[in-house]
Amino acid sequence: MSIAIGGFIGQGDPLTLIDYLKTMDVGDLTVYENDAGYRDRGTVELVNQGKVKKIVASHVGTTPDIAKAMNEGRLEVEATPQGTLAEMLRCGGAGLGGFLTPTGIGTIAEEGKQIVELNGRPFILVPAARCDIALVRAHRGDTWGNLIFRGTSRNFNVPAAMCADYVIAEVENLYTMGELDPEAIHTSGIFVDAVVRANVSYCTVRDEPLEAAARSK
Amino acid sequence: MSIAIGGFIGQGDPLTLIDYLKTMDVGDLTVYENDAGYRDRGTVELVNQGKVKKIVASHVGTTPDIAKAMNEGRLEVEATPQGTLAEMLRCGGAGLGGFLTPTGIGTIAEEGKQIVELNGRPFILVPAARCDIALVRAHRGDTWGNLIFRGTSRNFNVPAAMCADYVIAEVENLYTMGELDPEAIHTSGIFVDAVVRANVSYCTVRDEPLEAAARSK
Amino acid sequence: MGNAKQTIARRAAQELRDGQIINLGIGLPTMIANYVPAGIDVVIQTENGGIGVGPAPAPGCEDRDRANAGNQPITLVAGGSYFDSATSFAMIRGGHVDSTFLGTLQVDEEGNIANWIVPGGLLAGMGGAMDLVTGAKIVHIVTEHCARDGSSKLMQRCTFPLTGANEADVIITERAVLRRFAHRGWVLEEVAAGYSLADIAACTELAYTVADDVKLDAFGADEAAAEKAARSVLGL
Amino acid sequence: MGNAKQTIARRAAQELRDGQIINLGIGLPTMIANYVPAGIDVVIQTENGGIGVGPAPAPGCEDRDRANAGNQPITLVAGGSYFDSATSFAMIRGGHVDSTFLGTLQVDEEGNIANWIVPGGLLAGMGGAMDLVTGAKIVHIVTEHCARDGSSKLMQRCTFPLTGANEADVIITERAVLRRFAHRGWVLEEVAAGYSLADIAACTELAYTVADDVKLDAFGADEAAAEKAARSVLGL
Repeated sequence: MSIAIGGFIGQGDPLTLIDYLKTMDVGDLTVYENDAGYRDRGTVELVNQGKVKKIVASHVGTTPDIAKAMNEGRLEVEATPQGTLAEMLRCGGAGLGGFLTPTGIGTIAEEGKQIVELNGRPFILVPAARCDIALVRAHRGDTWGNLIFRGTSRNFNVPAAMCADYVIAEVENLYTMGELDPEAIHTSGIFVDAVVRANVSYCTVRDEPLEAAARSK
Repeated sequence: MSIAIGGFIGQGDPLTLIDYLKTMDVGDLTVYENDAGYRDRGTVELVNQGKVKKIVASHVGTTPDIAKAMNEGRLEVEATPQGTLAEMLRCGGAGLGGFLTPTGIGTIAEEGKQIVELNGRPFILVPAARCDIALVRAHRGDTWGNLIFRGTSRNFNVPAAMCADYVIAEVENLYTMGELDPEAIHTSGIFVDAVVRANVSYCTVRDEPLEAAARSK
Repeated sequence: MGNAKQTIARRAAQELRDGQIINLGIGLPTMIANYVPAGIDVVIQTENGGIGVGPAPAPGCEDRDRANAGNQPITLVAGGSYFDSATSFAMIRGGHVDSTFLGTLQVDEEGNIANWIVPGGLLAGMGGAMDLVTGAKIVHIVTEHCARDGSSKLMQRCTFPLTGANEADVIITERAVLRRFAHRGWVLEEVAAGYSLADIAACTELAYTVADDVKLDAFGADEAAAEKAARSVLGL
Repeated sequence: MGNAKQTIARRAAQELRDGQIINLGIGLPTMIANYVPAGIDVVIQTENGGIGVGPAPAPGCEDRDRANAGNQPITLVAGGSYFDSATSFAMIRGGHVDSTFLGTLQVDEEGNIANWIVPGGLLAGMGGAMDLVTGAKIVHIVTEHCARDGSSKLMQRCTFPLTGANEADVIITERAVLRRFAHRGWVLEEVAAGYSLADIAACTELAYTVADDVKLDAFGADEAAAEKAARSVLGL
């Protein structure tokens, strides 16, 4: 089963839903997410429970346990450029088969990928990612699933909310339909299948950044 | 020279900028736009002036003069599915080389295009459209080029504003920086190079729809 | 046949399921919104960038920036919102729209649809129709059964340039309802009041089988009665 | 070399042009924001979804939902805004970001950059770096000239997996500034205070030519003086 998860090293991570997933008897998950969470919180917890087979991410340096899981052969990590990952999810949600990106030409991001030349310039053909489930978090949401994010917690929550057959959003503030400004909706309820109240918080920026996070880009 | 123009059969058409273009000594334009305007107003005026060589559009039925120009060999029209056109512009703005769409498989939209099969399913490989200039219209804008649209006038203005090397926005209401809500910006000023005040209005929905528009989809 | 469009729109509305997200083409399909059955709530998407389309505004209350893809003034219901064209077609192509209703020039045995151009006719363009037939989960063709010259629009093989290949799921005309299944092909499920199985066979070129439980006089009785009354008044 | 990072950040800030849109990598590149010259206004984009990044918030005023890609708290200046990751990388890949400043492990003669993984080391991931070096109009490599083991980071040919091929435009170290031109390759334009042309040659593996108007003692004088003073105090 494939799951797309929104958030960015803690910012906007759907921790209520991840906590719920921790209590479920599931396994063999393939996770599409920018990262595995922050420190010991987030998707890394599912990895430590042995629920995750593979993670497709741009960076897993903010969760030290991921390295351990990889080293011990318990987890496969597919490193993907951040922009490529965001576009894979958006394309999956948009019914496109894939896209051509110049990012990663001449690097290992090419490996196993088809190269297409257009006007003399090479591009990597990246297949779209369509997932079974997506978990996202928003600051505000209404009962139909319209979502409004806050600040930099918008991030991967928008493309993740598009790409799955069943999309669950946890919202910090739940509104009835008509209370949110129709001009200011970031994600239309058309993409969202279920809405729950967020009951845990995430906390990132008051901590010192991890050494690993500071070292790498 | 290629120009992307926002708007949708009148809704949100950048008529101030089109009026200005009418006074300029330019020609051989290739226009990327959903349509050619509404009745006798919009890009159709540039066509009637002989400034446009080709238009890439999803529908030109709302401007009867376009049919005349085509018949007389004065204009080439490349009919493109509406979703494909929107994505061509977005991809051009996003630095992607192109995308794979299932739309138009088995139709003349395939003609001259490469077909790519992924997981046994055929897709049309559509190259991105990167334009020299884009003209768009917004309801509100600030001096840096942040734009907020109104209602269904958002339409092609968003992808058009992304896809060009030089993007000019006409705005109905001009604000200083900081007056627009940073959470509610539809198009970031990063995409916009110049902002002018809109000085003409467009009017669509109070008219009876054209027969041609009503007949076709 | 003055009531044919109403018959079609009324019957088409019976296809709606509660909670569905639908897109209605310009013209006849737009009329379907007038016949949504009681107790059924659907969400209408318009491909130029709105969702939650509600009733038309009162005269004088039209708003230049609230229109559908046919430039008709609209309102939005509570929970509706606006978006750009790239996002709109992400919805449509991505399978987030449950059902679309489109008129057509021709539809054929393989589910091919031709509704955007007549060879030799003026090019208008396909608009959003190619994306809609590709992306919507269910594609309903709502059309008069025959063209103006009396020929069947339900053809063996489309002769006009296609809008989509193998995409039509349901055909609703003023005379019949046919549904297409993967292995059986087109199945005639309903015949309208005033028509017999033989009538349908006579005006339908595409091959179909008749459902075991085909319903006769299934719909259109009101319109047929109204028509009969009108004819009788006129002494026809 | 305690002041090397400051020297690099200060010199790198001299590359900024008024009105530019820039993206700063995590760590040393982020320090460049502290040295923006008077009269120069730049707009800082952060790839996790913000533009118009301003000064860090006052202690106690940090906001969980206002952070940069390194999870450090940020503020936005007037005119700034937030967006999602797909839009953010549309900006970056699409050439809308004028300039990016990134640290590196290695950079070579052909402008190849290797900054995301050491073979045999732990995989962290390339984050947004591959998109940034591909999409930004000017790619500045800001790095100490040599690795901890004393070997040059400015190599003939990168040995680590690449972040981008043929993408580096400018290298700024605490010792020198080199700029790459299409036909001439790398050109040494500036040498920092405390270093000679011979010093640079000795610690640089990639081939370069020396600009006719190469500037000696071009930057770093303050830091060199401070360092000298510190050494003298320590009796070194």
